[in-house]
Amino acid sequence: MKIFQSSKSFHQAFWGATLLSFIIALIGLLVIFFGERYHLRLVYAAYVNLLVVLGLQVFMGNTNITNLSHSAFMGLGAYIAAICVTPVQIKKLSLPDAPWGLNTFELDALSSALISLTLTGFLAFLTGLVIVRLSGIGATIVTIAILVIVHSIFMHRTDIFKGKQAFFGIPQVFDLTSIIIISIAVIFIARFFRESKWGIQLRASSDDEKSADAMGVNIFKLRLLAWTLGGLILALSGICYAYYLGTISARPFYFSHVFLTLAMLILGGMRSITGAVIGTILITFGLEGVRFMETGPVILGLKFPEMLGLSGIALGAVIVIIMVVRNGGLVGNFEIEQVFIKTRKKI
Amino acid sequence: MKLDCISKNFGGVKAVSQVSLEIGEGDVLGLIGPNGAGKSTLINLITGLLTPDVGKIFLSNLDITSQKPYQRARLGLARTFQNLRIYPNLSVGQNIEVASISSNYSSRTMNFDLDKIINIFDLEDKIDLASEELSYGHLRRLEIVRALALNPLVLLLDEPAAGMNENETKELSNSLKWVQNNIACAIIVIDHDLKFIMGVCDKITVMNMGEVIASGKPNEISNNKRVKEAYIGH
Amino acid sequence: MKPFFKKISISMFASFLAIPVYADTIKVGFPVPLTGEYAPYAEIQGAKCMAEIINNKGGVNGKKFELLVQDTGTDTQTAISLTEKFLDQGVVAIGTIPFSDTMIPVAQIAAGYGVTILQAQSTQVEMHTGIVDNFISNVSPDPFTAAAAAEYALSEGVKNVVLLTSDDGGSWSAKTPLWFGEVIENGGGKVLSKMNFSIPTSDWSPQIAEMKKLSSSPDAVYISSIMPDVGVLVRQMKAAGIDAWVFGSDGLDDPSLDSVADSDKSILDKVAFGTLAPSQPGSAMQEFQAECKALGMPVDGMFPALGADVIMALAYAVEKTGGTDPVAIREALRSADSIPVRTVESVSFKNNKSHAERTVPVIGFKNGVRVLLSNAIPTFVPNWK
Amino acid sequence: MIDYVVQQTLNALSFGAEYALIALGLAIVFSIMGLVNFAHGEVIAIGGYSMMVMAAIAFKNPIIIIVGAIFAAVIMAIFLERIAFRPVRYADATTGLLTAFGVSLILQNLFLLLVSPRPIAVTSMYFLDWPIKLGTIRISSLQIFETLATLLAILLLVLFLKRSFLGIAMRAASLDFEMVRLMGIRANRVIATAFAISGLLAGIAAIFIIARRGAVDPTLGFNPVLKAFVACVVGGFGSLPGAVLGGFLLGALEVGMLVILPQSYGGMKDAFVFAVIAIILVWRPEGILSPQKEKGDKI
Repeated sequence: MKIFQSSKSFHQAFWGATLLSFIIALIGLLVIFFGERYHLRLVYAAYVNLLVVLGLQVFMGNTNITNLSHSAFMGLGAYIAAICVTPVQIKKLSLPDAPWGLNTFELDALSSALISLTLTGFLAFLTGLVIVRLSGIGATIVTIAILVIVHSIFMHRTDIFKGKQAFFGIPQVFDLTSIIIISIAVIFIARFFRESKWGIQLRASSDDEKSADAMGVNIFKLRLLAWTLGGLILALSGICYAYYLGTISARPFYFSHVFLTLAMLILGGMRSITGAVIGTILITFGLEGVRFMETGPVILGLKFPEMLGLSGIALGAVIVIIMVVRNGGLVGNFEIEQVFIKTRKKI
Repeated sequence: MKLDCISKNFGGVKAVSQVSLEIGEGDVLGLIGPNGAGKSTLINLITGLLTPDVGKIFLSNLDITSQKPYQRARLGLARTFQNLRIYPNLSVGQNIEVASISSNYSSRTMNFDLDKIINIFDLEDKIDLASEELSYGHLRRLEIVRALALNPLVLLLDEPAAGMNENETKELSNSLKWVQNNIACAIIVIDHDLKFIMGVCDKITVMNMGEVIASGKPNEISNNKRVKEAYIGH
Repeated sequence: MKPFFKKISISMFASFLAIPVYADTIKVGFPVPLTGEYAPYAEIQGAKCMAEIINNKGGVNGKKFELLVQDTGTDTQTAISLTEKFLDQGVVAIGTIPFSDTMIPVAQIAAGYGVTILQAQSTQVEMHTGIVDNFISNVSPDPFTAAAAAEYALSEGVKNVVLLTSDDGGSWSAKTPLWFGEVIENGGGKVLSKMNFSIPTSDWSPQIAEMKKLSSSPDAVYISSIMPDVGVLVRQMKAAGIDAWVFGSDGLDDPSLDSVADSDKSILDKVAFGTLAPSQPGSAMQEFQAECKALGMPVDGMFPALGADVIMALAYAVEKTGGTDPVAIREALRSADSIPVRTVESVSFKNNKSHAERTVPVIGFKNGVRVLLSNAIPTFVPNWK
Repeated sequence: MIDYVVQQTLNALSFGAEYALIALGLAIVFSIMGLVNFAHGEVIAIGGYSMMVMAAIAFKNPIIIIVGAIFAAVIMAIFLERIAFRPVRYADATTGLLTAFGVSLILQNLFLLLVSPRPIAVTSMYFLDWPIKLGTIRISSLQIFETLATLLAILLLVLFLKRSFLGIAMRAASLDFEMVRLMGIRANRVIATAFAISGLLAGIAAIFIIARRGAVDPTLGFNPVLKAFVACVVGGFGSLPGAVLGGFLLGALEVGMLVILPQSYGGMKDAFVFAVIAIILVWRPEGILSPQKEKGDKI
């Protein structure tokens, strides 16, 4: 089966993904060699967010439908993998009342990840059947409903998910090197999807639904495909989160994380993979700076006041300014390879 | 393609009433009529954006009345839009690709060279531009090329010459002639520019108030009394 | 862990995050939520003030306290990376948010450095089940506050109780009511019903309608939740004509509860809560808050005030060991019979290793003013381990 | 048993009244300019904070406080329109929604920065709340006030939209904005009026919320608006009767879930409520009372 309609699409996708991978790997390597130990953790968290943003981009960027349920799918990925991989003796302690024998088995990390991807992907497919039938705001509402429902289940089936308490004892499987490799793989997947025949048709339908319909685009099927693929990437991000942190709870998979990652995608420009990557990098570094200011530091002998909430204000301001000034984000439709290969004059 | 007595009402108003048409490969049918005559509605009914209240639509003897627009497009019904509907965030080339991807889902083989058409319609050197950068005339052409990329059996052009100057209209006529001679498909053209229609069509159907009031060769139509009445008023 | 070369430190973040490092201080790391959902815990307020008080007196053995504070925004990942940062800067102890999803990974990382998590307000039972060894809580776990409240309730003749539970606050809001019920039943009382609620709840009328439907009217309702929700509950119960006690946990220990009595002085007469430290007028905590206010470092409420105890306990251990070796400090804390702190007279970690043995006060109201109803170590504590 | 049913029905009614009040504020803005104004919650919070400020500078007269809070909310709503929403007036719904989310985030954190992350007691509205005995049923005066205020607000709004020039212009604008502009009515005036009305409704909602909670905190408005938003959607986007219907339906659903669900599942109330919402949307993607659009041939 043909994935790309033209070899030009393939070349763009390939070189674009390669260049982004290079940047991503470079940042990772710089931190590995020059960073302090705690930087590794900050950067790992940033890579997890990058995966989330890419997963979000695959659906939002190609369909222009706002998704607010992404953190829920990340959470599902994290929990399912965690339940499978955590050793039995720890589960006896942490999940004494787990139903269906969940605390009586343990699997290796790879099988756990595969099970998590399969189940989350299946759930994404099922919810996708509903989402793709709705348009615009209606679809967004249902994504909010999904977020609330999943969070509610995490919170109240404490026998399985522990709610706000810690689900602990997940073995540490990944390190920074692993997530760099995974990030690169996902960049390729997302970029290839964008330039693939499905991606091009989907983007056409996001520009003009009626016209795409009249041009033979099966919008339902393609949206469902993008939604499910996005769900799989989000599940992967959750697995990466759990496999490094060792302890998870329902708390991180809710509105504040939704807005953080959404701001990352919007800032860079949701229609482009380059935008997704740039947005993640800018917000990650920017927030570190803002957080430093928040606590009232002394800079050049000058004592700044404590300004709690500054990071939230900054995040909100990023969203508003981008929406008002530059709807397509910083880069719009631009992809990184266009700096080098002059295939298009200006997009 | 055949339309069998199709009708559509909007809140009691008869937009299209008992229209039957038949058109075959190589035909160029002009569809004219005053504003509100139901021409665009008819096109929307044919392509599936609207469903008829009564009547059936056949394409190559296949009943497609209940097919969705994208299915009809894959079966070979291609169209352009009265108001331009180009994908602004895709390049010119990608705009065309959207349709040629769909044509891959069809079992019909492409009997013409798409690159040749791109050349004929003067888009070759603009293929990598953002579609927003094209001039109005080129956007109109892009819509036609995009529709042709579907490898159509029937090509429906909804006011292709609207907003064009005399020169551009002339070029468009020539391009359509080329299409007629080189691509095995039927063409239906809607336009207000009677000179343009008379020039490209070998058959014309006139609609008024949702009904077909006349049908025939261009010279027959221009002498038809009912047509004159419809245009000038009683 | 990958190799890293600290010395070649043109680090990418250095310009953002550098914190001046002074020699020979007692460094305590606080990767804490200054913003976000858990910002109200704010133990850092009390810790900062207490550090200032001790430093003003010349420090401990000539060493001054240096608190390394950075906001986590209530995010676990950030808390963990900041912990690692503070550990690399040589802290003797870490204080973090009182929730196990953060405390466990933070403790696991600190364990590698021999550093202890010394938490000012953590009542979560999960931390004491042996998952980590380097964790010490400055207060008693939830079963103790529940038991203290229940013992007082029994002494007031309470028999029939309704328990309001919620999963939104972890075991603190889900299990504490059940422990209260256990002590009540142990004392001959009866649990009439368990009802569920969510945090936040700003209208309790459906639950109150349920209470009125019960065959016999309750003498007391127990809830472990936060303000302003509980304030609404108290007022709506009164309005609905349910004349029952409202007992609660430390979540009620918020200055905004007192304002519920603004228009009706008697409305809080049958409200009481088992809490972490006495907070009525004239208590040590109130004195401490006044002292801090005078220093220009306001400490608002009990949770922030408890941060002072952490600093006092560390000061004791530093003095005892004569140094800042984190392992020695933990040993010193766990072997002491009695450690002087600020909110109560003293605490001891000798018997329990991971949480303080201290008196559990029950606070009530007279005419809208807080009074100390009882203050003892409860005699019957449900089995919670 | 009858008492219990009546009691819970009244509860559902007052829950619904609050949602309807807030949902109306969302719907009126949506109907005019297609904006899903998530920052509506912060307009409510402004009402709460202004009460806090007024109480602190020793305004004791409740009338002054009520009028002041409503005034503050109206000013805030108009201000937000001018500053944040005017630039995205003609953008698509998604852009508007995200802008509103951003504004909401900024305001919440400004409250946190300028006031406090913790709840601050505001007890000046307690006087609205006293028990009323109706036979064997006791209800709170607040529930009655709230339901009545909502009904009154709906009535006045209907009168305004039907009788006043500006109201008629607004109704026309919700059908076809361009036409109203062509008639020479300034778009700014119509939209500012819509925001002012939404601010007014938010101010009224703020009074009842504060009267019950007795405290204000930065996220005061977020949850109610999330629910009201859902109510709006269920009722039908931009349909004012739909917003009211959706609000009361949601109130009934919430209380119903608390009553019907076994206590061990009580915590899952939100999950069930949102699942029902999702099902309604799948059944009727445009909401229950959505204005049916005439599909012409201008596709």
